[in-house]
Amino acid sequence: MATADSTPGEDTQVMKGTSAVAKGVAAIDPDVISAYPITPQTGVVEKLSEIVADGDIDSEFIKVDSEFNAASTCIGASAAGARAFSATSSQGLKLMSEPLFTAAGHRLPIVMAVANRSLSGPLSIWADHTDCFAERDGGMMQFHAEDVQEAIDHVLLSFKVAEQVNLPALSNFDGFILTHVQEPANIPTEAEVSEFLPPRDPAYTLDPSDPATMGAYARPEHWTEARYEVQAALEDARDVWTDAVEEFDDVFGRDYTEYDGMIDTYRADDAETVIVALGSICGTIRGVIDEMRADGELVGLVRPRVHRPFPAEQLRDALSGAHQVAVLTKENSQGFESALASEIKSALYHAEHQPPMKTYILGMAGRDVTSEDIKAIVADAETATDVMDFSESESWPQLREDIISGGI
Amino acid sequence: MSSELQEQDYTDEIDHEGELWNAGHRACAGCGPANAMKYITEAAGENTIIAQPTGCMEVVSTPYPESAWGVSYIHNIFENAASVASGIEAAYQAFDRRDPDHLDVADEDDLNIIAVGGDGATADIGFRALSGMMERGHDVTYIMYDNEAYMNTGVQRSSQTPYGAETTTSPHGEASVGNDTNKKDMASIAAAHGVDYVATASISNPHDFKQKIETALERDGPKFLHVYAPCPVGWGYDSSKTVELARLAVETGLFPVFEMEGGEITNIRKVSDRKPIEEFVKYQKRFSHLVGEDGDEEGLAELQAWIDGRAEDLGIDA
Amino acid sequence: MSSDPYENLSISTGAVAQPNTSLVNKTGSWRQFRPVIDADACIGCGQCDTYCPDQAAKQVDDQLYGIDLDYCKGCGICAEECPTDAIEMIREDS
Amino acid sequence: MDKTEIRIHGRGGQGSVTLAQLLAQAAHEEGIWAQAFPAFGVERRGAPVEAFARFDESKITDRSQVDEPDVVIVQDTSLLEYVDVTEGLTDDGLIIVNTGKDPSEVAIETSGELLTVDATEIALEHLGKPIMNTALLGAFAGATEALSRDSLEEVITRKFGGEIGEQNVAASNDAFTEVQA
Repeated sequence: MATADSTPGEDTQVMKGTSAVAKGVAAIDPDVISAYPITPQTGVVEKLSEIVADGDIDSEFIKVDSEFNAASTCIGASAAGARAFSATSSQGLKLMSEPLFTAAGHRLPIVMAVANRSLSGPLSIWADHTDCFAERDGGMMQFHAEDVQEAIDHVLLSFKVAEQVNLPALSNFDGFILTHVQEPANIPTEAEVSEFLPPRDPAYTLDPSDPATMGAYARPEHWTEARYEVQAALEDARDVWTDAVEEFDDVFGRDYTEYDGMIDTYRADDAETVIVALGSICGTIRGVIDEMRADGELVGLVRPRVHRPFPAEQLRDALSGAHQVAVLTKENSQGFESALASEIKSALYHAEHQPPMKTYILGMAGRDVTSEDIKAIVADAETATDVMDFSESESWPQLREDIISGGI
Repeated sequence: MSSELQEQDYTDEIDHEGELWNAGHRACAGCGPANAMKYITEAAGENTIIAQPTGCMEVVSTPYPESAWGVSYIHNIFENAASVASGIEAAYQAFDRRDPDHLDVADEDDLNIIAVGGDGATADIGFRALSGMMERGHDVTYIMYDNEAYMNTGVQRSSQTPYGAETTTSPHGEASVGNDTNKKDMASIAAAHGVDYVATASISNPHDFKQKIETALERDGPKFLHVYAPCPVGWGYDSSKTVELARLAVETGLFPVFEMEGGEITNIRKVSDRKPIEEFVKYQKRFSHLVGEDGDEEGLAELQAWIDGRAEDLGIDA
Repeated sequence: MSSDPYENLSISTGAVAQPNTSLVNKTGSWRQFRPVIDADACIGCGQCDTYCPDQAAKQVDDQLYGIDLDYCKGCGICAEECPTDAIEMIREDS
Repeated sequence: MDKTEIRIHGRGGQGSVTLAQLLAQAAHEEGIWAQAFPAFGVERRGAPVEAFARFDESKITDRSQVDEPDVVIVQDTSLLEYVDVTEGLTDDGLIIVNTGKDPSEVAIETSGELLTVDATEIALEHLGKPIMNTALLGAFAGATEALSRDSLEEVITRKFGGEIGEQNVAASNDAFTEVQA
């Protein structure tokens, strides 16, 4: 999150989130773009198709038959040595799940813009994080943008890091809330991008003059090690990301370097109640924090910018002074609790200070989250104690209890 | 008799230089598809990239860190070889525009991008990817090797399993003839996509198959080849009969061999004195319930009738 | 005899395998029947080579083919397809 | 300027989102922070829809919907029978209605200000088509004085260009003048 400027920069334009991301991608100039429509991502590939149709970039633009094959064509292209991009949402990401897991194992740095949306059923087109959390274990890096500018910038950073650590990346930005908003953002120029992002230089490609066999199967003697390499590369990605955000600041003048670029905080230093949340909801939370601070309440925000690799060390530090933590999240690992909350608890397992934590499942499937909702949560979080039953530690504050019939 | 033979061991004199489908692969003894792989690499040569779905030929050729392939090769998953190949082709289109020196081969036109999948990976689970690749017009030659069932997983029925054949998911029984469907016509489906060159071939005639591969590779855009490749284990016959059964499939009309250009058959292998299908099925355990004294005559007749109808439609009888 | 030929393996990024490396796998050990070529009957037509799925039947002289027993799995296709019946499959233990 | 929240009521296909976009872009021209977004729905052409815009002197981070607008723009009076366009409107809020009628003849009860402008007629005059967004943009600017005519001309020209752009600028100017008169 860039610091609050008094006026929007003159080098910014007001445009739709999807168009802005597409223009950022165009500046990156991928060799191959695979496109398949799905709400609310569609605007990204539509705008890219327009840019290609106008001859502004000469990427191969493959109008595939499904998200499954959007990912699969990207795999072929990336294996051939190309820089490959696609975008998706929700069901589309699920359909890509199988090839994307292999893309990590094949060590192919495909970058996907993911316009986050809930998963069926019931069918819903609106924003939440159930889609990206369902893919969190596959070896893909995952980043979460708070606003349109970050949605653009994270795609660029994704390529930078993915191509160094040889892993795919999902650059998440909330459906509709960020895809369909019109707000000022700076579109990187091709000159800036070429300064920041060198040409891809893969160790192995499908080059007939230097043949290799990619996608071999590994027996029990080798599979664990091959997959451990993915884990190790994700660990390495932390430092690579940190370097990348620093270099990004140098080139573009946008500073994402707080906490090594892994997490972003707002008035959290002396906060007694710390809210942890991902993505666009953090914007609304900032406003609430300002209001509550004006009333003397010590509230702050900790926002993981990077979700995979998980910023455990930075979270331990950022939460080290919290009296209580409120996790506001738009996902739920059905049958247990919020996956994000589980991860934060796991990160705090080794921490000296383990603040009581309450989890609030909200904003699911596009349900509007107002300032009042957040204020009520902060007040509730103050009741958090060291030992809580599960029924106390997680709640669905927006749940309309009058219309539920109770499971079976 | 063997004692009369002059045995000489030539093992140390034989070298495998230049082979692009290498010995040491782990296909079963007498594997028909293994021969198809050999012919494909021989016809295509070294300026080739092969994309292959999960399946027998992938598993037998790439146990890490070994590879039987001498050409560039990628396996990704079961149902996307056509898409992976599409992506490779797209990448090379981009390279050709942006960095013409990218390739060491003479030029992009010399590059052969081939997808090679089994019948299950192609006609069933990978059908969407194949359809997309063909309708978008990628310059890829897709070769389906057909051993008429999912052999890699233990002989389950596919849409290429012939009528009456027993598989582990189409057993015969009191209430079952075995598989109760006829082979899906992939050549016509490919042609209906506007694929300019479509051909079928049998590994019993490698010369013909390789010529068809060469023809396909010379042309731009998508091409589809369907090659018949018997499986001794899945079909239940003596491994020495692989080529003979591939031949009999043609001679009985079960597997017509032809070329289609612009959607029309332009060349078809005529069969004189087409043999009854019994000549083909009698060697195979998968059809054993159709023949013999207690055989299911109706089932066999049903299979024969389908073959006869198709033979008439195609005009294969000489 | 080494127990693991890949004892010293270092996994490549993405487990990429090098080409033409299956030759280390001597599939001749799978064989129960061995093809024996009658040099007098062999006319050097190469049908055995053409139809061998294992690249094991190769020309060794102008008019003669031989078998690479390192790889021959003993399927018997060569014997079946030989136009002069010059190949006989004999049991390995005979 | 103070934080301003705007809600637009229209029908699918009438360009409510375009109007919100033009409002945000014009505010950006003024050096003001701006945000515009539609009500995220699956409504098809003809269905009642809403779009929103926010202006502020400081960076806008709020991602919640606009529940208490300061300004409401009604693109089509036929909506009034079905939609409470005053819902949540601040007490001294402004409603701009596209109609040829006098404010006293419009079936809206409000403690705030009610303005009417015949944006459709203006659009027909300049564009030959009943596409009234740029006229409503001009009316908003004229009524609130939040946006200058230069800014409107800039964003309209950028969006439409050429002759159509000129026609739209003319429509916008007419409406601007009309509401100020």
